[in-house]
Amino acid sequence: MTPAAGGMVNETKLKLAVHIGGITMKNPVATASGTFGFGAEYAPYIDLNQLGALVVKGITLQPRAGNAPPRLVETTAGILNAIGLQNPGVEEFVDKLLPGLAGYDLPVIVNIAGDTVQDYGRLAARLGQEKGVAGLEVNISCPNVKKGGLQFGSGPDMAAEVTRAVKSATDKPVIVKLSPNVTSIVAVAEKVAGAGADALSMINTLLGMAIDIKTRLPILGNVVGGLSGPAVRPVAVRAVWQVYQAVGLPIIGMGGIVTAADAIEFILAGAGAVAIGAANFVNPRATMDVLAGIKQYMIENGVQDINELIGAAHS
Amino acid sequence: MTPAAGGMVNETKLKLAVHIGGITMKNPVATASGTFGFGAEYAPYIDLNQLGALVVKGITLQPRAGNAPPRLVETTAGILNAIGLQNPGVEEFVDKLLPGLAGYDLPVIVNIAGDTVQDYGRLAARLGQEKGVAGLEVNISCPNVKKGGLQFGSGPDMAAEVTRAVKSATDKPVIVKLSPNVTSIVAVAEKVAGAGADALSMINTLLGMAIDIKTRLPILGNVVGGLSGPAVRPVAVRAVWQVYQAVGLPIIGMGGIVTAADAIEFILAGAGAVAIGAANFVNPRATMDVLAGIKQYMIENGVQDINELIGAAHS
Amino acid sequence: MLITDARIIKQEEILPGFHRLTLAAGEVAAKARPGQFLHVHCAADRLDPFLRRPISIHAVDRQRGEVALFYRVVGRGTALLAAKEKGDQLNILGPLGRGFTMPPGKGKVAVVAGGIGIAPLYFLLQELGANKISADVFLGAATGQQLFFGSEITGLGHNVFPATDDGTAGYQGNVVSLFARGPSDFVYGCGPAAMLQSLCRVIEKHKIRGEISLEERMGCGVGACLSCACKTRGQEGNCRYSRVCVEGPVFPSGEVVWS
Amino acid sequence: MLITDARIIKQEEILPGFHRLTLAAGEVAAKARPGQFLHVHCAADRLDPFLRRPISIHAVDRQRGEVALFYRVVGRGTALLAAKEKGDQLNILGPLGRGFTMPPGKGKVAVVAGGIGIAPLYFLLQELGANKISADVFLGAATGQQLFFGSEITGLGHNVFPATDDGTAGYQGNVVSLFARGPSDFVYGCGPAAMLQSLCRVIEKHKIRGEISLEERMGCGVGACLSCACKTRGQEGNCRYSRVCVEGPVFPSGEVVWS
Ligand SMILES: Cc1cc2nc3c(=O)[nH]c(=O)nc-3n(C[C@H](O)[C@H](O)[C@H](O)COP(=O)(O)OP(=O)(O)OC[C@H]3O[C@@H](n4cnc5c(N)ncnc54)[C@H](O)[C@@H]3O)c2cc1C
Ligand SMILES: Cc1cc2nc3c(=O)[nH]c(=O)nc-3n(C[C@H](O)[C@H](O)[C@H](O)COP(=O)(O)OP(=O)(O)OC[C@H]3O[C@@H](n4cnc5c(N)ncnc54)[C@H](O)[C@@H]3O)c2cc1C
Ligand SMILES: Cc1cc2nc3c(=O)[nH]c(=O)nc-3n(C[C@H](O)[C@H](O)[C@H](O)COP(=O)(O)O)c2cc1C
Ligand SMILES: Cc1cc2nc3c(=O)[nH]c(=O)nc-3n(C[C@H](O)[C@H](O)[C@H](O)COP(=O)(O)O)c2cc1C
Ligand code: FES
Ligand code: FES
Repeated sequence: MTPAAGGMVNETKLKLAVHIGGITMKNPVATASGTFGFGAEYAPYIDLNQLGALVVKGITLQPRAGNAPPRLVETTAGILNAIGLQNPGVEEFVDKLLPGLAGYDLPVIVNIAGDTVQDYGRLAARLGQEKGVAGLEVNISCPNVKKGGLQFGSGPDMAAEVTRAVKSATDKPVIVKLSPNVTSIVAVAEKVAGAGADALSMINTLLGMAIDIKTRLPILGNVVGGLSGPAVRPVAVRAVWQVYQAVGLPIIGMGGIVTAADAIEFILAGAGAVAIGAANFVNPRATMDVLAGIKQYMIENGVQDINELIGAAHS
Repeated sequence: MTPAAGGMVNETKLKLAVHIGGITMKNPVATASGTFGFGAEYAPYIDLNQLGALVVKGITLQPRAGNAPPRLVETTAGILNAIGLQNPGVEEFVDKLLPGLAGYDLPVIVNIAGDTVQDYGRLAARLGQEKGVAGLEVNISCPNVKKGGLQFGSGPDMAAEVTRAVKSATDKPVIVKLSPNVTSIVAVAEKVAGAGADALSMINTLLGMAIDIKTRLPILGNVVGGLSGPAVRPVAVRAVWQVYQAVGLPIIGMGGIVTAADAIEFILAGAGAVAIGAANFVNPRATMDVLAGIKQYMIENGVQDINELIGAAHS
Repeated sequence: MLITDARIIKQEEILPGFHRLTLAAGEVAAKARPGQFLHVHCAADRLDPFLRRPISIHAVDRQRGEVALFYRVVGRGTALLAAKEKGDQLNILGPLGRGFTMPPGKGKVAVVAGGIGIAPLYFLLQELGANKISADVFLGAATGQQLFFGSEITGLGHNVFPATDDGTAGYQGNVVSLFARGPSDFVYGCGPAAMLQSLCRVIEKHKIRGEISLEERMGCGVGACLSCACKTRGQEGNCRYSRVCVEGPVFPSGEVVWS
Repeated sequence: MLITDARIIKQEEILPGFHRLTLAAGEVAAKARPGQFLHVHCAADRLDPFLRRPISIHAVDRQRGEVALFYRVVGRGTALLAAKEKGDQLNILGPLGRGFTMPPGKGKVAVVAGGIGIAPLYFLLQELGANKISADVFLGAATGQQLFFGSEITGLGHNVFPATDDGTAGYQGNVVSLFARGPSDFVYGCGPAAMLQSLCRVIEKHKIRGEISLEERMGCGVGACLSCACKTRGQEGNCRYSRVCVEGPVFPSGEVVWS
């Protein structure tokens, strides 16, 4: 497809809304789970109402203490993290954190993780009762926990089983978050789609590690961690491209997005929405800057509706 | 293991030689296949005799034209390449290129790739006859060709089959080069070890892509390409770490090595030798600078023999 | 909680590798409390290094709307910071974190600084001085040259007790040992982890109270990423990971669980 | 084939976005042939951008041991290059590649430059001038302002024929059309791919000969990585990928296969 010839675009009428498996986002820019806390942390810096969606930190049935520090190490143009899903557990989340988000006009997507397939089902059932929850993002791809996590995301059948457990426990839209640490992300995506997922998000972090040559020991408390940030963007764009081509589900694309140009690359590859992760750490207004840049690109390139750009690089 | 207390090291007697599956390297610094041509290209910049080993560009049975350009695109702290195994074929390699290397005092390792398991066997048989070949590096992990390549590296059983075909066709040391684009690099490594590989090398490039937001099309002629350079180092170090822990074979570690500190990180993770890839493009003397830095580290840290450092981060 | 492009007014290399940087940042100066930090974008024009770097607020001049940082060059981020010049802009996030509290009673106040640990304590000493509280300041360093700001601290109305590892100035030995000779009622500390741990032991042994400022690798600096975990003990004695960037960097000495 | 840390003698912004950079690099000046290029490390202190950037040798002063580059700022690498100042060091690799050959006979010589394509051709014109060969130089640009070095080229003994897209100077229209009105016996060309392709068509149509300088994304610059592939036709008409960095950047016009 050749780009439109920068024509007539009515700036005030730009169509930015996108639909991700039953969730309507007023614009395609979301936050990536675990990088934006529960929203409040960034409320001093941006108007949360301007976000397309808020995806909160991964939630488990029971509270989790997380991994021993160090939990973060900077690598070349990226970061390795091994937080280990520290979170207050679903009950405290529902009691203390969710109500604070009720005042905002934006879909709240809750990222969930479990040790067992049953855990996922229970979390979905519990959160499915909450009006304040717009959808669930099923984290089957966390590389930083001993049990569960990545193990659910690396086998297509296991991924499908988790998806089914979640789907059968709730009517809320279910977004399954895929791991790049697999031989074929398409194979996992296909099975997950077959199991009833409403949408997919990708990528979670790449499994990596760093060693301190002075102490001669791994730096992270957890030894291995998850790589994210600009370094991984080409891998993430490829994942979105491949899955878009093979599977009909809407995709939330993420991995290394810093600028609007990066976000547009994901959208052209097939992402219906994008999520900003590590870039928030550097620029607390990253989501807003990306959104502004997307609008500018649309105006400059004569794109009235963002949906015209989704997957447009598949000629 | 705690580091030695920077003690008595006799600088002139530093022991740098390492043994990689029957190949003795006078020092642990090799070149990564495809990034150093056939050696001659860099002879104006460094004394090839100072290299631990020369690993040449991937060779196939028949000549290959390679992929349509663009074949390279820079990404954040990395590069995507999609050369497509352009090479003159094994016969021309043996006739025209190999003789030129006979004058150098260093092991020449030939990287081989095929469309079929039989191709690998034939290449091994043909190159096995050549005195100038110290060993074979079996490329079952090239993401840039339509047939073969990655397909052989992503299934443990297929990888083992290729390994057996090569081993039964030659007595030369066989190094199998693993792909990071798999769910479990350890599973592949174990099968390959079981099939008789003498050593392993890792990592080949990560599958990635980039899209031009102006043209709205993939940049590479081949659409997808292989990511390498500093961006991928944490993934590569993790791969070496995991495989070292699980498999007893010597490892040539690579992926994003630019400095001696990077190389030492790989050695501590378990690499018996390292290979320098994309960094050669930026600094044609990268191999020599890395080697000098390794020596300096050994002196400063009281390490007489480089072999003491191999895998030392596994406490 | 501001994002500011602050102009650099002064960049001084006090000793090789030790820099003091003064910024024009009126709002930050007005808001900042001792012990808080700024999350500094050392190289806003590049993606590598990627993250911001946490640096304590070292001194504040509210009248002039100036904020100073005192930092040691240890890696890429601080090297890039040191390369900045007067007139350059520096993007800062903050003031962030929970700072020091004022001493609870009328007892004797001590301040124990190890090396670059003086950075946040100096701002505290400014505030104590402004509140007419005079502290005993135990300044530890590797060598005499690195005993920073001794005369300025005296000028703020405090007593300085130097200690150096090599004995080139003051007491020869560990600054905590010097402090331990006659501990006060309330202690503030900042310095290397090992020093803080031994300081906490002294505090506990003498059943006094204190506050220490901790460091941990940071991502966001605003409490969102849970990177900067530090093990702490809650009211009921149960352990959990607190965020150095939000619950700290200053913690009551008794809360910190050393591993 | 040298790696040199060359000192920058001059950095001139000739027009916004168009820079001429002069380097002290005696050995390079002595070796360089017109059409060759340098592989420039625009930011040796960082890993992003990672790769070197190929830039043609624009002018050489062998007496003074100076080499000049002429470049347009189009992205990160060239922006970093433009930020460098007199006195800074620039790490360069080269001279690299196969340059232009001298005209084969006594026929009429033309030089066709599109935009920044004048960069390598200027050095060629210096050499032609030194060999007492006078060329017709067709200078194309978007607008009159961007017709660079016209008077210098006349000073070297050549005839300049300008063409601009907007007609603000010389012929209004495409520089290849201007050239096509009276083609010469031997042509040298450099410029955007589309322009070179149409130049090659004219060359073929008039059965004359020529050499053109191509661009392709480069990794190593020394022939090792096979990144810079360009489709060419061999003696026997068979196609293959040649390396722009070694077999080029200058190719006989008939060898290039356009897609
Ligand atoms: C709340 C807080 C306040 C601080 N205040 C000051 C201050 O006022 N002055 C000052 O000089 N420094 C201060 N620091 C430390 C400062 O943040 C680090 O020195 C700086 O981030 C190092 O960045 P770099 O890029 O120069 O080094 P890097 O290249 O990132 O690292 C250099 C070395 O330090 C290690 N390292 C880096 N960050 C940390 C960390 N957070 N914890 C442990 N090891 C680490 C690395 O592994 C490496 O060995 C503070 C830290 C925190 C958390
Ligand atoms: C042999 C040779 C000689 C050259 N001589 C000159 C010269 O004398 N003066 C001059 O101004 N330029 C010259 N160039 C072009 C110059 O190398 C590029 O403009 C430069 O690499 C761009 O780097 P950047 O980091 O500024 O841009 P980037 O950020 O890398 O890219 C900017 C834009 O240019 C595109 N791009 C980058 N490199 C290439 C490429 N090789 N081919 C096609 N598109 C590309 C990118 O996709 C992007 O759209 C030459 C190129 C070659 C191969
Ligand atoms: C500190 C940190 C914590 C994260 N926590 C979670 C999490 O709880 N659940 C999850 O699904 N992904 C988590 N992620 C992954 C991100 O949501 C995202 O997939 C990844 O970081 C890639 O995006 P980025 O490159 O923009 O950071 C975390 C990432 C980081 C950096
Ligand atoms: C341009 C280029 C060509 C390559 N060609 C080959 C090849 O022919 N065979 C192979 O096994 N690996 C090939 N590789 C992969 C490298 O050998 C190496 O595994 C990878 O680049 C990671 O190392 P680096 O990050 O240091 O570049 C190639 C890499 C690059 C960048
Ligand atoms: S640095 Fe992110 S929570 Fe503290
Ligand atoms: S750039 Fe590497 S072969 Fe030309």
